[in-house]
Amino acid sequence: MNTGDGDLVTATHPEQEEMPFAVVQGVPLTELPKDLYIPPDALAVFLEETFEGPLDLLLYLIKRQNLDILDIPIAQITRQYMSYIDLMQELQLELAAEYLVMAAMLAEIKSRMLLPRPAPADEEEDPRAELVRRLQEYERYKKAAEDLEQLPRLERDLHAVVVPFPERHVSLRPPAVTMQELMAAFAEVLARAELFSNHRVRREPLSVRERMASVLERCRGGFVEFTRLFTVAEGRAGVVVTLLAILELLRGAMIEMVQNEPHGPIYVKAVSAQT
Amino acid sequence: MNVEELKKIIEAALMVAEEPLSLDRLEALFDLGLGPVPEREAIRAAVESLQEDYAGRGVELKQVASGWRFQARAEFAPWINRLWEERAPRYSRALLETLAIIAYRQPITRGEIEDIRGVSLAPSILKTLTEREWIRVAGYRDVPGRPAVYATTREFLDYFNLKSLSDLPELSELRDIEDINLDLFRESPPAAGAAGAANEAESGDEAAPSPPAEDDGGQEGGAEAAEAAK
Amino acid sequence: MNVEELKKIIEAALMVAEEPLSLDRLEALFDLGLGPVPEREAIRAAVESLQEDYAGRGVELKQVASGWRFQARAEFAPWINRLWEERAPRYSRALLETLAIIAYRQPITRGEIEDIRGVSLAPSILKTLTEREWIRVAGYRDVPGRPAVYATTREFLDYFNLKSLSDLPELSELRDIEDINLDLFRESPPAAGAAGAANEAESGDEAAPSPPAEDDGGQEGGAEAAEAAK
Repeated sequence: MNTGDGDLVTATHPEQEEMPFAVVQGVPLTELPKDLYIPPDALAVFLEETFEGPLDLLLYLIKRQNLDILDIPIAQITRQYMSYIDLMQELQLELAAEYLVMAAMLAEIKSRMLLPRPAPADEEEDPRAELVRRLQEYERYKKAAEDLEQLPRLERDLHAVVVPFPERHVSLRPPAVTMQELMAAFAEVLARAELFSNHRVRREPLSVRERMASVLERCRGGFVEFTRLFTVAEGRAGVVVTLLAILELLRGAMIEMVQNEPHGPIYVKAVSAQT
Repeated sequence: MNVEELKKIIEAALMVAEEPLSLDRLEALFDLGLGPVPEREAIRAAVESLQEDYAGRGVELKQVASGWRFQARAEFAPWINRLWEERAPRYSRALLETLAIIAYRQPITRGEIEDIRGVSLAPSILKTLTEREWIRVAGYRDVPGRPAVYATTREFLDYFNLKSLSDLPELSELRDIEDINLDLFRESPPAAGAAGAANEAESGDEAAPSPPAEDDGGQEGGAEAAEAAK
Repeated sequence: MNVEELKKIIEAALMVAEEPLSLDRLEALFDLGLGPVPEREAIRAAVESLQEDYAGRGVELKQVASGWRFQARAEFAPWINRLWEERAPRYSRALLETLAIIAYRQPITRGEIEDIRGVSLAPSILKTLTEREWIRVAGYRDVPGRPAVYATTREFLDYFNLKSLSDLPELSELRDIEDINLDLFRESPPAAGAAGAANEAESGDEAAPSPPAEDDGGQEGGAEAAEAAK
């Protein structure tokens, strides 16, 4: 059978008799808790390292007595809490201010619970509600921290495989360039050269420029017959472009043309570094 | 490149790399300009096939937050740890609690962490966590003082062998004080047993209304009132 | 401890150790005070069995002077080394301008590029562009000094995802860009392209080496040598 929570008549509940922290009603706690009867130096370390703050200490007090966190007997817990605070002060431990703030909060809750009972219809909140919420909130992260500690982790439980690679060397990857960057760069050149304002340089159709490059490429290996540079399938426009390209190349002295006999075939050859 | 070759290259790369490799990074290895890059699906299949190959071995291929990594199985840690003189670092409860709060409640300010823990936070804790690259400043909250908000990193997940935050152990449920249906000022509150309530907390159920059969509430209520009167 | 377990522990230890492990060190791993330490011969047999297991895999178990170690096979160097690849610094504005001038005004001599830009050209720029295989010496102009003329390559077109030079943006479009964006570009040159650049790097690197059908290699080689000699 379940025991009622928040019950202070501890003698009626066998499991609470087993608790070293059982407090007999009405008898003020003047002694050190029995389970803390250890040398004062060790006790100091114990207290400092055991509790992560007032919430942690309260949780400890509650858990030691199997009390339900939702229905803590506030007077009892307050008394026990204060005995710890006294103990810590007696041992001249540096007591974080938060412990004293909590002591004040407990006293405040206790006093509110002494107030006369309001009408039954009154929906007044349990004065302990805020404390209970905080205790629970802290408790779940305390538990989460314990779970985290249990997770297998690198260095302690797991070790990453890193095998050497004898042929290791660091290479350099060339940077990327976008068309926008390229165009921005060119736009700046044009602006600087004031090409647009003066119209000193006529803008040429790109297709002629491109054809110049391809004609040049085709006649790099040696003489190519002039007519073979044209692709009839490209139609009139294509042929004209090729012709313009050849003329432009001639003008720029990048190709040379030879004709061995009048009306004989014309040969085209790129100017080369040799000769 | 055939499947076997693909697998071998991926195996070698994963073992040589100092950090977990994502599929993106694995894919980039093949982008040599020497021919077609393997399909992403082929790479994924190779990784999974490797994972099976190593199923019964001393090391395993594990997927963590930032990718895949080979690691020695946890069960062999007692032997493996003898390779190093130094013990793995231990972390204080304060640090682990802070880390847990950030992990579950991110993004969160220092003040909010302190509220939850009920104590002020030693500056060294956030510093240590940041230096370990487990947490980072994820932004600033637009309130007076513009406090930094902290979040966990991928390195945190990698270190704790997790793929994502949702792989963290579940947070225990909060129960509402109203749920126990206990009216402080009533003569005979329906008793919700302490042990029962504790069990419910374990299973995460909504605290059930107390069984109507149990009728020793009167006495308890009286005791409560007596205590409250002191 | 059975043979299989022994093998797994040795496998895990060899994989995570930072240095080769001798049989002595492997033996020491088992000295946990939890039971009999395996025979040295059993350890040696386990190591040799592991060596066989990994015979056809991406890593191999090798005996070196100070013991045994796993290492990735050298034949995978082209792929593995990409793990540590570093990105070269971005190209200079001068280089981009030179490339743009060559693209739009090809074939063009170095002197003509300098005329347009109004400054002399650092030799490293044409060298870098040539090494990147974006430009080549397309021929020589028959004027005093016989200067080389430069043109862009097929790799250039591939990289910028163009079918032919006529797909280059029209100069009139350039003027618009100049009108609208020039200041913008000046303020933050790479901003516009930053995201795109990454994408293009991915696809762009697939640029294949020039098709072997193009057999002007001999002459080109000679021409480049001549250019380099100047």
